[in-house]
Amino acid sequence: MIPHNAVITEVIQQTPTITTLKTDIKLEALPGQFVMVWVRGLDEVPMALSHPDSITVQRVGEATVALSGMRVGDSIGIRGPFGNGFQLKGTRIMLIAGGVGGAPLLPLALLAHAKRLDVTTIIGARTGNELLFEQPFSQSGSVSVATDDGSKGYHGFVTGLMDRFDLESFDQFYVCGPELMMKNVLNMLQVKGIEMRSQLSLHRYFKCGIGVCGACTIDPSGQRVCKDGPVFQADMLIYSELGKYHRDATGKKIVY
Amino acid sequence: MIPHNAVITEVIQQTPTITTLKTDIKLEALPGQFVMVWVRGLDEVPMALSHPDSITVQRVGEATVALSGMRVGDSIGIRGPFGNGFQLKGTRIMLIAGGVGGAPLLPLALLAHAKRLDVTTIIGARTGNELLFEQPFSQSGSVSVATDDGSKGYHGFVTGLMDRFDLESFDQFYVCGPELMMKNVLNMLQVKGIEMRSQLSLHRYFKCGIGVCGACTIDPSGQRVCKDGPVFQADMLIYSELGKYHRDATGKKIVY
Amino acid sequence: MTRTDLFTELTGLALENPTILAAGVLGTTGSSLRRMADSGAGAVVTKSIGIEPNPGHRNPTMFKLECGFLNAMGLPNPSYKEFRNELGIAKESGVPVIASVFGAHPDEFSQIIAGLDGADAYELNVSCPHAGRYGTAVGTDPVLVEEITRAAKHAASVPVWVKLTPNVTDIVGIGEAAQKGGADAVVAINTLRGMAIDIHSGYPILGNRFGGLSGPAIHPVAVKCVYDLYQVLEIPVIGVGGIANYQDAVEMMMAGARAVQIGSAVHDSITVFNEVTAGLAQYLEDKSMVLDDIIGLAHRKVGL
Amino acid sequence: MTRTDLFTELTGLALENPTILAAGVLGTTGSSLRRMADSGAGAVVTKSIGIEPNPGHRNPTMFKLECGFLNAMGLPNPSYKEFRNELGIAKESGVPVIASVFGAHPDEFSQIIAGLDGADAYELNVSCPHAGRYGTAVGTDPVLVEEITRAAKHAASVPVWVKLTPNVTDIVGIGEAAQKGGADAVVAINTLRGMAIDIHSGYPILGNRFGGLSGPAIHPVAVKCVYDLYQVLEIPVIGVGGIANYQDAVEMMMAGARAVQIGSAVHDSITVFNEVTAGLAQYLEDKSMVLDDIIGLAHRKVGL
Ligand SMILES: Cc1cc2nc3c(=O)[nH]c(=O)nc-3n(C[C@H](O)[C@H](O)[C@H](O)COP(=O)(O)OP(=O)(O)OC[C@H]3O[C@@H](n4cnc5c(N)ncnc54)[C@H](O)[C@@H]3O)c2cc1C
Ligand SMILES: Cc1cc2nc3c(=O)[nH]c(=O)nc-3n(C[C@H](O)[C@H](O)[C@H](O)COP(=O)(O)OP(=O)(O)OC[C@H]3O[C@@H](n4cnc5c(N)ncnc54)[C@H](O)[C@@H]3O)c2cc1C
Ligand SMILES: Cc1cc2nc3c(=O)[nH]c(=O)nc-3n(C[C@H](O)[C@H](O)[C@H](O)COP(=O)(O)O)c2cc1C
Ligand SMILES: Cc1cc2nc3c(=O)[nH]c(=O)nc-3n(C[C@H](O)[C@H](O)[C@H](O)COP(=O)(O)O)c2cc1C
Ligand code: FES
Ligand code: FES
Repeated sequence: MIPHNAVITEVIQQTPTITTLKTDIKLEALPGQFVMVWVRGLDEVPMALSHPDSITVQRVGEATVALSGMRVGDSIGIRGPFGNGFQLKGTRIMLIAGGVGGAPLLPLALLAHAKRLDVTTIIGARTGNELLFEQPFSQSGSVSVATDDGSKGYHGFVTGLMDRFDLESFDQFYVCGPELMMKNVLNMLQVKGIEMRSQLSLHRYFKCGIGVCGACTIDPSGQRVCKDGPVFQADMLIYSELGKYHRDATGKKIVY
Repeated sequence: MIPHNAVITEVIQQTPTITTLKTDIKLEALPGQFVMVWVRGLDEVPMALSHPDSITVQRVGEATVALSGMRVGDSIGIRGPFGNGFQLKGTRIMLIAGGVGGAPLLPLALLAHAKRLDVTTIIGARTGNELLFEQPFSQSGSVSVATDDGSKGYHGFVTGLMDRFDLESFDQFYVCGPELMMKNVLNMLQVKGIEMRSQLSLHRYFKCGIGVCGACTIDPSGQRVCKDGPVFQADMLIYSELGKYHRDATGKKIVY
Repeated sequence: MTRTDLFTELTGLALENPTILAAGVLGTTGSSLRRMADSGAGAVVTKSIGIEPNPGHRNPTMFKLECGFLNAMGLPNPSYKEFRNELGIAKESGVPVIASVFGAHPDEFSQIIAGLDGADAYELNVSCPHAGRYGTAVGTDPVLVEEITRAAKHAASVPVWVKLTPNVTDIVGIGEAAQKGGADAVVAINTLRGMAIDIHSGYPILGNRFGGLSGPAIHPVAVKCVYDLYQVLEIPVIGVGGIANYQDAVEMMMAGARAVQIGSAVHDSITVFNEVTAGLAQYLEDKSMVLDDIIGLAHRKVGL
Repeated sequence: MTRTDLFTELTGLALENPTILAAGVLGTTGSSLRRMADSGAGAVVTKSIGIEPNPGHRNPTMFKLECGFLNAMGLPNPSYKEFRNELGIAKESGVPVIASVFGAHPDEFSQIIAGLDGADAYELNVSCPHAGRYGTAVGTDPVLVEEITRAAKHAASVPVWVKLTPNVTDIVGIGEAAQKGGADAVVAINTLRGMAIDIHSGYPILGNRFGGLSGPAIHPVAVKCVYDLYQVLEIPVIGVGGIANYQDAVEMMMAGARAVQIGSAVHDSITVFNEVTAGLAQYLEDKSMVLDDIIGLAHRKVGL
């Protein structure tokens, strides 16, 4: 598929570093699927769909700075949706979102709520004004927040906050956030022997985004994050490179 | 479409020069549609489907001699069905078949009969034992035959035989046979002012068979016999090259 | 926006719109060419015409693949003497009629052009990939292409276009040779060498064994060739290869084509010229642009 | 018929079946290569590896078209030093692992081969159409191809395959140069030059502007190249280009390929190797034939 032309219809400043771009292209996608977003003349980067017509971008480098500076009427190229997406399981679920990791989890929360599941969301951020989607998540169930600096909610990491819940009572955990956070969550679930109830959405360097080039494959399974993922169950990740290293655009390992 | 492999399952000698080949490939086709029949290593020629799984071949040159010599288990390549086919109209119809022209008309007779139309068939041939499909046509309605040499039925051309019918009482005429015969039939209908009730299936030299190369176009309309035809209504043919000339493989006009 | 906004001046010819029937497609007779003009082509190119009558290769001569078409017609034509009359009929259409001609050496091109007068332009087919000593056999040699072009220009009193083959290491070098020889435009591309084999029997399917690939499969190759030619040549580039809708045409023009030719797409729609023209007009209106804005736009976007 | 009837000896390597993972496709890491072997590939070729770490071109680097794929990865690789470890992991799979290598001149090829020891064979990428002074820049020059092949053969103690570009006037001439240089096999074809332009903006879509066309679109071109190479060369030809099912593989082998490589088709099915292998085995059983019967069959049918 060549990129669709998506014209930006609304720009929403979510946090000081995170912006949502609504476009005139609505994609039928599963929660957790992503699109390749082409900033013409610059780069193309993967982004989760935070809504069938929206992406939610955290400013980190050239492409995301350009995206964050876009205005209504500007346009981007969009290929997708790609990847597998999350699967709803059970009746009581917990979503754990770190930073911009809330983007793929929001549509999941909405879907789970529509299906009358019992949804608990834990949102973590560096600081209070960086908490993403606290209000929309709260429409689908209860929300607890954690900040590294304690400026809002629980002071500390999401894992500390999770400890306050009866984790065994949840049927499934959905996790997206910084890799080391995800690794910690997975470890914690593993300690309790319930790691198989988790689905984690990974980030790796994407080139093709469609499962051909091999840039995004993870060790030791050789699974492609862009096509077999980005969402994996714990079994694919426990004895994996997760939290140990990833690869840059050359294919070289970068240790965390 | 690349050619289907069609294995011959039955060979039926229809007349001294005409053979039906049944194959293991059954095509959903309209009566009057044709296929391109590939005799591997030799040539590919157009042939009407005389039945969804059959072609009926008159021996005239290299390819048709090879086809006529095929035995059960031999195979040919088949592309199609192509072209437009006949359209059933009205309740009382006449089919006029000259020589191997009976091939595309037979499935039409069967369909018309199944739809309870009143079918009259006129079959013409050079001589009695060259009359094609007399028996199968008679299962769909009445059949009259004409032979050039008078060895069976009416002595003379099909037009002479047609004269014995109340032609105005027919809603539609379906004609396939040698070009000059078709031209005569058309003239005769024209004299009676009912030429617009006729559908004629033309033969022209086909190369691509799919409406691209232009080998089979007729003057002055530029209609493609292989795609816009092979069946035409009288309006496309009255002021046309029909009966005057056709073109050979080089595109040169060959006057009749 | 009305049709006239698609008016295109091309090597001095006046085209109502920039879509042209490609050589060898529904161009065997005058009436077929006229029909294509009636279905919206801004100009029409004839079947490639040679000196002697030629029945072409044995059937199968063409078939559809999953993503395109293979053909090895083998340059069937009734000779230029016989074709003269068809040209006259084609010209009744009112649109420019371009005679495609082929030969093995410069003299043959001159002879045909002299004998087939009355065309509004000539297109030199030095690019057919399945025609023995014709076509690609000459079109891969820049020296020969230059000589042929010069001879044709000498023989013709109207514009001469040179149709290029993509089956070369460096299509731009061949385009430059044509330009040096005096070509008024280049046309890119002819078909790509290709073949298909019947797996039931092992026989190559085409009567000629191999042939030329056309249709959607070759569109990205054609766009790249046009892009490269536009970058270097001063004469106009006419884009052809896999154009089936207005989007394909816009893309080709953004690569640098001043006009486009359409061949295989008549398979799916005989009115493709009208469709492309209507789509193009609407596109320009929606974008508030004119044709000149899109021709070569891809070069301007990335900084030539 | 069991799988072992597909056993293929290829330049001295023992392949359980004649399907091979093509270079640059899911070949970035050892574990990815191992996964492809596990999904049925008879051998695997790595991503093309060079001397220095290279991030490749800017995104977009690849996308799907109606009938194929365009890519301009730009030979991303972590350098041969870094890749050595991946090669070791790939070899755990048990199938032959072929290291694809690229360079700008003979010495670079020698250096990489010497440094990247342990491969079961080397495939020289002299054919990437979008890699500046690498790839096609060298692969269109028969003298350079011969020299590079000779240097590689000198450096390697295992077979050397040379991967050819179709973007030349005469691929057979390049194949002959490789053979003269001592190649154990040629691999045909790499991608066709192509490009696509975004009609909404005028920008070329690929970060590199143009790239290589792969997938179904190029299959007939690849078949023709393999057919021509088989006719002239004495060394085996490995066929690649648009193979997605066993029919495509049979066709390629009838054109003359001793084995086939599969790249883009992993997009639709990661288990394409198993599927092709199963289909091929069934085909041979149905026809009571063995692999050797179909290799080059199209030549025997028409009388070579
Ligand atoms: C499946 C998936 C979904 C994502 N969803 C979101 C989202 O919803 N919102 C969001 O803000 N971010 C998301 N990201 C991360 C986002 O793609 C990167 O932040 C972005 O690519 C950075 O590009 P840059 O040019 O701004 O930064 P750069 O300065 O180019 O790079 C900064 C870092 O971003 C990452 N990055 C750069 N290019 C790529 C690439 N092509 N593929 C993957 N990572 C890259 C690398 O880790 C790099 O070190 C997602 C990533 C993946 C893989
Ligand atoms: C739409 C259509 C349907 C037909 N249906 C039948 C049918 O059901 N049964 C049947 O016996 N015949 C049919 N024909 C005629 C049949 O195609 C020719 O008899 C056959 O092509 C002769 O080939 P040959 O090699 O035996 O003869 P040749 O010696 O090659 O030629 C003899 C004559 O056959 C005709 N012919 C040859 N090649 C072609 C070609 N590629 N396309 C068209 N005509 C050709 C020409 O008039 C030629 O002069 C049909 C033709 C058309 C156009
Ligand atoms: C059936 C057929 C016949 C052709 N004959 C000629 C020809 O006679 N002369 C020529 O220059 N090109 C010929 N071509 C090439 C086309 O003019 C055109 O360059 C090519 O098909 C690519 O365009 P398309 O993809 O729109 O078909 C022929 C193509 C086809 C499909
Ligand atoms: C994403 C991608 C990356 C490629 N990288 C390389 C490469 O590094 N080296 C190489 O020789 N060929 C490379 N190729 C070419 C393939 O190996 C193969 O020759 C080509 O894609 C045609 O085969 P296919 O149609 O099966 O994909 C690449 C192709 C693709 C699609
Ligand atoms: S990014 Fe190419 S395979 Fe995942
Ligand atoms: S045979 Fe080619 S257009 Fe009819």
